[in-house]
Formats: sequence, C-alpha cells, structure tokens
Amino acid sequence: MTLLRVENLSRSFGGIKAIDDLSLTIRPGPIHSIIGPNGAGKTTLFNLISGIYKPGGGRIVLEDADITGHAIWRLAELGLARTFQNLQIFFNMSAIENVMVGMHLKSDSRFITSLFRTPGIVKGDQDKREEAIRLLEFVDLGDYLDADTDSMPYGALKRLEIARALATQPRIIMLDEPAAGLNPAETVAIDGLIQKISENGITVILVEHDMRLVMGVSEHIFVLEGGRMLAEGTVADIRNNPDVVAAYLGESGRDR
Amino acid sequence: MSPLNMPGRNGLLALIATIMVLPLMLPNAFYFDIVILIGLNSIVCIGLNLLIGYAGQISLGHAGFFGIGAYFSAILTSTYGWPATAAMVVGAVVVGLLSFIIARPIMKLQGHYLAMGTLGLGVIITIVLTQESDLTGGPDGMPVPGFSIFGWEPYGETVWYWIIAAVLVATVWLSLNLIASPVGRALRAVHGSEIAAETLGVNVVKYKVLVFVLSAIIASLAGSLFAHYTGFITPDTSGFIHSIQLVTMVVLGGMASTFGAVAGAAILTILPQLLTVFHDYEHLVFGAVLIGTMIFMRRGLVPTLADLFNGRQK
Amino acid sequence: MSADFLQFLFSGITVGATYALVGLGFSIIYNASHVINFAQGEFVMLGGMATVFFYGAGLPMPLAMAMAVAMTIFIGMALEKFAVEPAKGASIVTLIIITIGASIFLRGLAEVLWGRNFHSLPPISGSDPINIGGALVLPQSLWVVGGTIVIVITLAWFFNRTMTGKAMVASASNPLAARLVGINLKFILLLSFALSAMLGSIAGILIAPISLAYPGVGIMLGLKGFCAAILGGMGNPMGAVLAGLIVGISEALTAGYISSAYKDAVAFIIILAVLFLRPNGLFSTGGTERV
Amino acid sequence: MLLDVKGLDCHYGRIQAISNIDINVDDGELVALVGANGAGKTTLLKALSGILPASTGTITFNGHDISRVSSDKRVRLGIIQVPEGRQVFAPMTVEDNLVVGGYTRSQTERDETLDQVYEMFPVLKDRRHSAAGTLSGGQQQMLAISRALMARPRLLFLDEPSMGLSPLLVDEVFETVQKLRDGGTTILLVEQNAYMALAIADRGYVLEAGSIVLADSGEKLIANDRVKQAYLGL
Amino acid sequence: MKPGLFRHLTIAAAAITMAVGVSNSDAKAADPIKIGSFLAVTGGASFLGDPEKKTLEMYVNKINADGGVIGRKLELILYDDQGNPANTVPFVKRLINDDKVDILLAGSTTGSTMAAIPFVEKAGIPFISFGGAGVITSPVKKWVFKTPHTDTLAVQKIFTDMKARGISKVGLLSGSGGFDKSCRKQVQTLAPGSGMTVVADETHGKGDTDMTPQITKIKGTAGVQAFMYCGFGAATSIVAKNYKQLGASMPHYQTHGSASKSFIKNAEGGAEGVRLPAAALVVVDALPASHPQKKVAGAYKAMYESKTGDSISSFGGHAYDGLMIAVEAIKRAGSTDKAKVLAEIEKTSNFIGADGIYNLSASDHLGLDEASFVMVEVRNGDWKMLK
Repeated sequence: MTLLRVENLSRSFGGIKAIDDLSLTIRPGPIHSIIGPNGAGKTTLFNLISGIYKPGGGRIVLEDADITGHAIWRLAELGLARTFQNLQIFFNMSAIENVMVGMHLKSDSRFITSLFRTPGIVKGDQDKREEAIRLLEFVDLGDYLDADTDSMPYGALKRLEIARALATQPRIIMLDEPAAGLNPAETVAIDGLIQKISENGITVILVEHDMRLVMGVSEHIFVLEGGRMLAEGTVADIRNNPDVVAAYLGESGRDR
Repeated sequence: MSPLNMPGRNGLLALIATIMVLPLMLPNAFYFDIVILIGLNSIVCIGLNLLIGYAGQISLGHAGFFGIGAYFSAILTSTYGWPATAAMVVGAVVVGLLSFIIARPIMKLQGHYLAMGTLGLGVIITIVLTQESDLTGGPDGMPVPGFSIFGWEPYGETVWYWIIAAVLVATVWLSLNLIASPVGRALRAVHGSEIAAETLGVNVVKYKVLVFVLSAIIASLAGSLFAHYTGFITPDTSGFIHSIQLVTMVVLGGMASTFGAVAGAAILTILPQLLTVFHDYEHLVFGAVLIGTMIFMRRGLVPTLADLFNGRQK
Repeated sequence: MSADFLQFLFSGITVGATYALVGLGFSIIYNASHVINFAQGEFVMLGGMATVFFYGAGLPMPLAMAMAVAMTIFIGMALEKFAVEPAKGASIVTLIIITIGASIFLRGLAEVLWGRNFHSLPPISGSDPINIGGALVLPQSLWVVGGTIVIVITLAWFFNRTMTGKAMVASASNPLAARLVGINLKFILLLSFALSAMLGSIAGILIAPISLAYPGVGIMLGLKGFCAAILGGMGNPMGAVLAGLIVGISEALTAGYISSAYKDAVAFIIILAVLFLRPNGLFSTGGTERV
Repeated sequence: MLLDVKGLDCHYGRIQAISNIDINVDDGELVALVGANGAGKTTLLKALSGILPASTGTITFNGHDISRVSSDKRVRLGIIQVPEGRQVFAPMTVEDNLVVGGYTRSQTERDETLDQVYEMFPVLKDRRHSAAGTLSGGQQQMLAISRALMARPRLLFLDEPSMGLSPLLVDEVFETVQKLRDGGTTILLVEQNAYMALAIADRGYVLEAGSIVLADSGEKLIANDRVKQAYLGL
Repeated sequence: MKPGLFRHLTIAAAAITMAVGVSNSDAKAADPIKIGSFLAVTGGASFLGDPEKKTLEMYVNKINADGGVIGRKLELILYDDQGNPANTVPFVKRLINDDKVDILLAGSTTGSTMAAIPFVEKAGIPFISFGGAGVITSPVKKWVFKTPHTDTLAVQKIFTDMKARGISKVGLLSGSGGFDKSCRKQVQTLAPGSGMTVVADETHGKGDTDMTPQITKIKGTAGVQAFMYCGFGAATSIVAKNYKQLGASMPHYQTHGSASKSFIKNAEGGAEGVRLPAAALVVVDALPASHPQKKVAGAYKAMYESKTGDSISSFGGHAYDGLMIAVEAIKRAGSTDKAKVLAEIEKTSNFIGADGIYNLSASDHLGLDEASFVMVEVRNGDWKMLK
C-alpha cells in the first residue's frame, strides 16, 4: 500500500544537486523519519513534496494522483500538511486564530457574507473556535488560547504549528525538526505528541536531528546523504547499517 | 445573533459618539471642511489598511484609484450629464476591472519591486489624467458639479458632514467584520507568513488580488465623493504625493488597526493645516515629524499608545 | 541617421546620464543597507541649489561646486546617522516612509535656506552649441555625459581596486562574512550614504545649468532614478547605469517621434512591463528564496 | 590561557540558545566542540566572534575582557571565524576574497600572507581570477579557510568545515586543519563529524541543548558512550 | 473581543478633538476690511506671485498709514498656493469660511483662479483675479473680475506684428497649464481670420526641463516661418534657451506671460530677439510724456523699485490695479457690503492703472482695451519698445 510516492526526484541550486534522483515510498499509517547529516537535502525534499520548490525532474504521486507542480494550497485540500524548521507562525494573530486559519478550507470564505458578518459566519466561527480549542488542548496549549503569539515561549510555538497543521485535517503531516531548539523535557513532550498524532491515523513524516526522538518513534527511517538515499529500513536496520554509522560518525573518510 | 455583537463594537460605538458630538465643537464651515476631509481620507485608509496592515502588501499608487474615481465622477456628470450615482458606480467598476487586471502581475512582486510597480502605476494614471486635457482639464484641473441622489442635492459642509460620517461608519463596520471573518484571517495569515498560509490551503494570490481590488474600489468611491464635495479636482489628487500621504496615514496611525487608519488620517489631515502657521518651515517640520514618529513609534501611533495604556502585558 | 534622431539621442543620453547617477546612488545604498533611499533625488536638488548659492555668495565656481558636494555628503551622512540607523530592523514600509520623510525634510531645508524659487546656474563652458552630425549639442550636455563617464569609471576602479571599495562589495554580497573578516558595517553604511550623496550632488551640479535649480527638482529625478535602479536589478550598480540611459533615450525618442505628452510615463511603462515579465529586474540573476 | 569563557548565556531571537558555557582554549591547542544539530554550536561561535551579543558571562582573550568588544575589533585582535557554509563573497574573484580577508592588515602583511596562502593552496592561485561562486564546494571551503588566514589569526574558529563535502574532500579539510595546528595556529573546531574532529583534537567539549555536558581529551571522548548516544540515539 | 480596541478609538477621537479644538472664535464683524488673497508666491509661477504679493503688502501698508479706507484699516490675509490649483481650493475655503474676507484680490495663475471661481460664485464675494487667460471673464461671471490683459489681446497683437513682417506660417509650442491651453486655443481660433496657419502644434508637460525634442520637431516642419510659445514661468526661459541652443533663427514670439526680467535672466542670452506684447508699464521710461499711463505707472515703478530693490514687472501692476479698483469701489460704496461693492466695481470707468485704462461694466469684467498693450523685443538683456 502506498500513500505517497516520490519517483526519481531531482533539484539543484546553482549547479549543486540538493536532491539527486531520489525515490521513496510512504505507506499509510506508520511514522516515517528522514535523517541525514546537514546539507543532505532533507528540508529540500520537504519543500519539494509540499510544492514550495518545483522539482528539476521526477514525480511526486499522492495515492495515484500526480501532484508534481500543483499549487501549494491545493495540496492542503488533498490532505498534505507540514510544519517548518524556521517557525512560520502568524505573529500578527492570536494562538487560536492561527489554528483557525488551518480550517480555512472548511470555512465560509465568501467575501460578501464575510463583509456583512452573516449569522452563518458567526456560527461557523463559533464552531471553528471550539474545534481550535480542542486542537490546542490536544497539543497541550490549553493555557494559550487567546495568547498573543508574540509572547509565547518557543516550545509552545512549535506545538502551535503542529496544531495548526492538524487543523487542516491532513492525511499526511510532515514535521520539519519539531524538536530543534527544545530542551530535553520539551523534546520528550513532542515525542509523545507525535505518537498521539500517529495513533489518530495520520501518517507522520519526520525530519529530525535528535536521534533519541527519531529512534524512539520511527517505524521506518530514510537516511539521506548528498541528496541521495543512503539507506532505509527499520530502526534496527539503520542502526546496524555500517554506511550510516560511517556517515554520521565520520569514519568513512579515514578508512577509505 | 445581534448585529451589534461584533468585534470592535465598543470602538465603533465610540466612533459614532464622537461623530455625534463633534459638530457641537466645530466653530465654522472651515472646521467642518477639515473633518470631512478627515472622513474621506479615513475611508481610503481603512481600505488601504486592509492591503498594507492586514495583508502586508505595500501600495504607493492608491491615489491613482482615488483619482480615477474622482475624474470619472467629474467627467461623466459635468461633460456627459450623467447622474452622480451612476458616474460613481461606473468609476468604481472601471477601477475594479483595472485593479483586477493589474493585480495578478503586480501582486507577484515583493518588497521594493512591489513598491516600484504600484508607484509606477500611480504615476502613469496621473500622467494620463494630466495629458488628456480635453477630458480632464489638464494639470489645472476641472470643476465638478455637486452630488445628487434621487433629485436631492446635498449642499453645504454640515450636510456633507453627515453623509461622509455615515459612509465612514459603514466602512469601519464592514472592515471590522471582514477582518474578523475567515477571509480576514486568511488575509492576516498572508501577512504573517505567505508560505505557511499557502500550505494551510489559503490561495494566497486570490486573497492578495481580492484585497487589492477591494481597497482600490474603496479608494475610487472615496474619490468620487471627494470630487463632488470639493467641487474642483486636479490630477494631484491621483499623484505620487497623495499616495504617499495615504500610506503614511496608515502607517502613522498604526498598521493592522482600523481605528489607527482613522487616527492617522485625522492627524495627517490636520497637521498641514496647523503647520501653515510655520509658513516657510512647513515642510521641514512635517518631514521631521514623519521621521521622528516612524523611528520612535514604529508600530504606529494607536497601537503604541494603546500599549502604553495597557502597560503591555508581555 | 537623421539629424533629428541624433538630436533626440543626445537629449536622451544627457537626461539618461542623470538618471544613471541617481540610480547608482540608489543601488549603492541598497547594497549596503537594503534601504531604498527615497531622498536620493533630494541630493541632486541640494547639489544644484547649494552651488547656485555658494556661487551667488561670491565663491569661485569650482570652490562653490566643491562646497556643495561637501555639504551634500555631510547631509547624506547625517541622514544615515539620525534617520536610517536608528530605524534599523524596521519594516520596508516604515523605512520607505522614513526616507520619504527625509526627502520632505530636505526639501523644506532647501526652502528655508534658499527659498522656493527657480535659479539658474551658468554652464561650465559657455552655451554655444556644438554641431555633431547635424544635431546641436550644448557643451553642458557633454559635461553631463563626460562627468557621468568619469564617475562610472572612477566608481568601477573604487569597487575593484581599492580596499575600501572591495570591502563595500564584500559587505553587500555577504554581510555576515564581511563582519567576520573585520569590516565595520556601520562604517560601510555611512560611507554608502556619503557616496550616494556625492553622486547625487554631482548630478545636480551638472544638470542645473540645463534644468534650473529649485527645491522640487529632485522629485521626478528621484523617481526616474529609482526606475533605473529597479530596472537594472536592485543592487546592481552597472545595471542601474545602463537602465538609466535606456530610460533617458526612450523618453527622448518618445517625445520626438510619438508624443511629448507621455514622455514622463515612458520610464514607468517600461518598468511595469519589465517587472511583469521579470519580477526581479532586467539584469538580475534570479535567486531562489529559501524557507 | 588564550581564550577563557565563563558563564556565557546567549539568546537567539526567542530561544535561549546557549546557557552557562564555560570553555577555554590554550595557546597552540586544537580544541573540538561537538554536538548534534541545534545543540548551539554555531550560536556559541557567533557569540565568541561578536556577531551575537552575549546576554551574560565573560569572554577573556589573552587576558583582556572582550565580552563587549565589537566583531571588527575582535578580528583586529586576531580572533577569526570561518563561518558555517563557507560564506564566500560569491561574485568577487578568489583573489579579492583573500584580499578582503586581510582587510584589517597592512598592505605588506597582506601581500606576504597571500603568497603563503597560495603556496599552501595552489588551486586557489590557479583560479585566482575566477568568481568565488564558481568554485566547487571543497575549493570554497579552502578559500574560506584561506580568507580567514589572511587576517593572521591568533585563534581560529572553524564552523563545520566538512559540511556538505564528499568524503575525499572531508579528508583534505581535516588534513588542512592539522597542518594549520602544526603550524602553530590555535584552533577551535566545531564539527558534526564528531569522531574525526575528536580524533585530531587535543581536547574536546560536547554540547547538548545549549550546555556543555562533557569535557575531556579527544581520545577519551571518542570512547564515551554518551557521545555515541548523542549521535545515533544508541 | 480583543481588548484595546476601545482605547484605539478613544485615542483617535482625542487626536481629532485636540487638533480641532485649537480653534478660534468667529471673527468680529467690524474693524478692519479683510482682503483675502492666494498667490503663487513660490514655485514655478513665483515670478507672478512674488511681485503681486510685494505690491499688495506695500500698498496696504501705505493706505493704512494714510488712514485707511472709509475709516477702517485694511487687513491682508494671504496664502501661498504655489500656483497649484490643488492647493488653491482649501485656501479659498479657508478665506471664505474661516477668515471671512470681504473681498478677494488673488489668483496669480489662470488655473488657481478657475479653481476658485465655483466657491467664490457660491459664496458671493467680489473677486479680482490676476490670472491671464480670457476664460476668466469670458463668459462673464457675476463676482469675478480680472486686471491683466487677456491672451486674446496678446495673440491679436502678435499676429498683427507677424503680418507686418510677412509671416503667415507659425510653429506653436505650448505648455499644459490653464493659461497655456487658453492661449493655444486663441491661436487656433484667431489664426484663420488673421491669415495665419499653424503648421506645427506641440505641447510640453508641466515642470518639463528640456523642450529640445519639441522644438527640433517644429524647426523641422516644412514651411514654418516663425516660432511662437504659449506659456509662462520657468518654462519660458527654458524654451528660449533651448531654442537658441538648437540654433534656430526664425522670429521667436512669446506672450505677456514672459514679461518679466527673470525671463531674460534665466534664459541666459536665449531671450535675445524674442518679441512679446507687454503692458506699457514694462517700458514706462520709454513712454512719451503725453501717454496717459505715464504718471501712474511711473509712480508705481518708482515706489516698487525703491521699496523692494527688484526691477519692475507687469505682474505687480496687475495687483496694483486690482487693489486700487477695489479700494475705489469700497470708498464709493461706503461699506464692505458685498453686493454694493460689486455694483461699484462694475461702475469703474476710465480708471487709469499701471496696466492700462479700465472701463468696467456688468457685461465687461475686464475693461481693458488694446491701447495699453505694446510690442517689445529683448535687446541687450532689456526690453525695447517697438513702434
């Protein structure tokens, strides 16, 4: 069973191949992780899948539908959501409004009704607000409902991004370094949250440097190096793969 | 659901109260005139604020739309004898179409390129209005007949005061509604982070185009009213300087604050009148005030002062 | 080539050279600070006006010009120190309004110092036109074009051959790395304003005998110079020079062959057309934004 | 003690990136600083170079407190950083990159060092008129290091010099680092490639979530379980 | 609801009321006679506004020193509209509504005057304009007068001169301001009747600084015998300069809009040989002693030049005549009642001013004839009267 398929994907920046003829398959359900040293192309891969970059070659297929080159906002409709390595919070809005933007596709976004604030809009907003509260509580941000995002701590903002992505009711959520910049306690909380998301039937694709987190939650790991697939498999496969150990611990160069 | 159960209700009520009380404090028609201009500028600025403050897109050419509205009203009523309301609507429709056509390519631009693009658009509009002098009277402008609706011709500053006040209140009400709606949230999201908004399913281009067209139409309508009220217009109404004044009103009052737009319009309409006292030093003082406010109150007057009052709970 | 065409061409090159100098000024400041200095046109105005008045006060012409340039440089640096630097980190809109505020302020300053009227400046070397291929060219036009060529060559030398110039190029290309090799970015910023003010004032002095000097002379010149800077690709000085000439020549040809009424619109029509096709300017090598 | 850092805290935007850092580097030493991505390594270097202001704590260099000294003055004192990702001046020529590297030095010093650098990296001499942006990744790394050498460092910070390079080039970079150390340059090396860095270092520090968690000699750290764990989650 | 919105509004309201609160009470009805004025004191048309302002100030002071008019002092309230009609409108409203002036002596340019007319007509205040174009008083507007010669007179005068030199094909360049356009229209209208053909018709924009392309085109037009420019302000000098720069040698005509020393000065030699119609005032020294205006114009010239140190222009004369006509009318009316003053102004007859001799009536709000217009040519940097 395949949910998302990346076929022979390539993308270069200024002559340097960031992603080089890469193929991979995501099955529905389990938590997938993408790891690799800095500059291996992980974030580029995310940006390609979520439509922010246009690929130089290859295809991206979501459940047999070719989504290569789709408008980014249409991907949300198809059930693809993501968070960002560098926070992309709407700092001009409160926490709950951030989440409500995530429900945009299910809201009445007609212009005229909005201008006149029809009962439909008011009712819709009330429902969305309740739903947003539920999501914020789900990511353990119940204390921050109407908070100014400007004044929220970094760890909370990371979870807010996750809640916002969940608000689109995705089938796949791509998390780009959710633990970066967090202290160990916060990292453990994220760990739990990722599992909770997965238990709700959402397929998680994770890019993360924190190996304890990755090894703890992942069912399938892809290891990238230099834009290519170095290895893939279960946690055990990866741990015992000499190429991976070499890439990470840097003995490869010495032995060759 | 009561129609008054809306975001910004207290502010709106206070605005209405101010409008009711203000006439008692205005000694003569000259002061009414200034307040009417404040009202008209406020209306344009509320629209522009949707674009700049909420959607985060700058425009240095909005006076162009104001000017088109003004000239359509002027030409269609005086030269072709149209009813004022029809002229106003046609002006707004033309501006709507023009801004819609131009919005897609122009809203693709970022930062300074967007500033240049909108500036260029405004300048071209001014040049057309200046050069087509057979229609527009050229750089020296043209007179505009009074407004009339269903045979009624409002005349005199006090009557206009109430007309503009009503339009202003309606604009504030609609603007507050819009901002609090899903459309408004989408706009604000575009400002917060285009890329994040897009990944959440917001069609960023569509919303940018929408708000650009909306703010242009508002400017056009205000331009029409201005033309009929003031009775004489020149291409300066569409000029670069006027565009800059409008943007400055929005930024000075406080971006992303509907009442900030009103406050900014009020201050920058009154300031030059006060500065005529300084005669020769007028520009010097005005420039210094602009620089100073922007450095020390970067977020604009109303949000900064509001924070001072609130003690900014961070 | 007909004499008329040559006449239009020379006329266009003369104005275009001024746009080029103003555009260069925009580019230099943009490179150092990512600020669009809307007061750039005011440097042009100050150069012309100050020369008129130093000259009128009895100074010999070369000294009056030198004083005017020095004064404009000083004002440019003050502008950086007191208006741009304190606003560090502000949004683009805020910075635009600050520099527009500065341009109004400088115009006001000129009005207070020297009044609001038009003034003429005698041409540097007489006003007997020179016949070139049937077209008549004023010696002052040659000064403008020659001055621009000298300035462009000098600047190229400065940026490519001197340590300080290289430091400016380096700071523009990578501010972080520039700091790490010990370049003081504040100094570079100040220098860029000084340099831009110098360019503007020289342009003002050269053009004043042709266009007259008055407080409002900088507005259109500033906008057209901005056009040139954008057209050339923001932060690409040589692109700005080329674009300035393109704009100037297009204007003159339009006025000559199509309609003088829409001469001023030419620059903006070109810029809109170019931006719609190439959102990053004519001579830019488009980069990809990283998320 | 050439560099002595005590109780250093630093904020990066809204994140407290590093807290209570104590490290020191002796004259002539090669010290490695290792840690996972996001652990705060780059932030620490930026604080030491004066790019980021330190919130609290002191940085002493050669006996002088430089905590509040600006970045350009630190360069003049001889503290030079080779930034992560090379950061060459892409549109400028290789030679101009190097010349600007010697911005704080006199003309004669510059000419002298330039000759030395060209001797050390002949490939840079061959390509001295090419734009830096056209060099390969490895060559750019050499250029970035050379540019720093042009400033005649007393203390050299190297931020992830092996990042994004092929194994062969990684070797070359590490050989260069060793050569520099042997030539008497004091080096603080920040690396993700932990084993390689620790293998050539005299001493090492392990940074985790913004704090120093281990400090020991290079060999001992290589053998340490916690190091392995940090890298592979073992 | 988000807190703070109410505060936002209170602040906004406070800002409005504060600024508006700096108001003054209604002006007292009695006391000085208020003369309202808006002039192009600075800017491109300042060569008009500056002498007008100086003249008004000088003579208001003089009249006050001599005891005022009908026992009341004159008070001059003057704003600088820089000759820009967009600035004029608010000033006119301010003069009418806030300053409550009794009479308006204002409007350096045709554009400003035309902008002011609708408001003046509505408010019903006597308004003597210093604007040049004929459209100001033709058709007649109830409350509006003007003192300067019209473009119609000027064009007629120029055509007469051209015909005398055997010229019949004219290349025309005009600006885009109100006077410029009105003048261009007069040229087109009057040409056929005078046996003239306009073979080239070019325009330039407001604030243009280089007219060589247009002049090149006109020069290159087949059959053109003379060059004529309709416009005023800095452009007049630039046109003259460019014209000479292009080595053009056919006769060069401009209008009375150029009748100022600054035209000659700023043209830097380019004005040499330019012919234009001007008020007799400009060449008052050359007038024969028998000329009716010699005394008035001579006295005005002497006073203006000694008080200001500037040389005379015909524009100051427009203001002088306007002020004097108004003062005489108020004296005759014995009050500042606007309708009475209007009626008295219309009764002005055989009034000898600096500009000419005025005979106003309900159907003629200009009242000047051609006699006071003379043709002058620039020679050796000064005006030379042509016979």
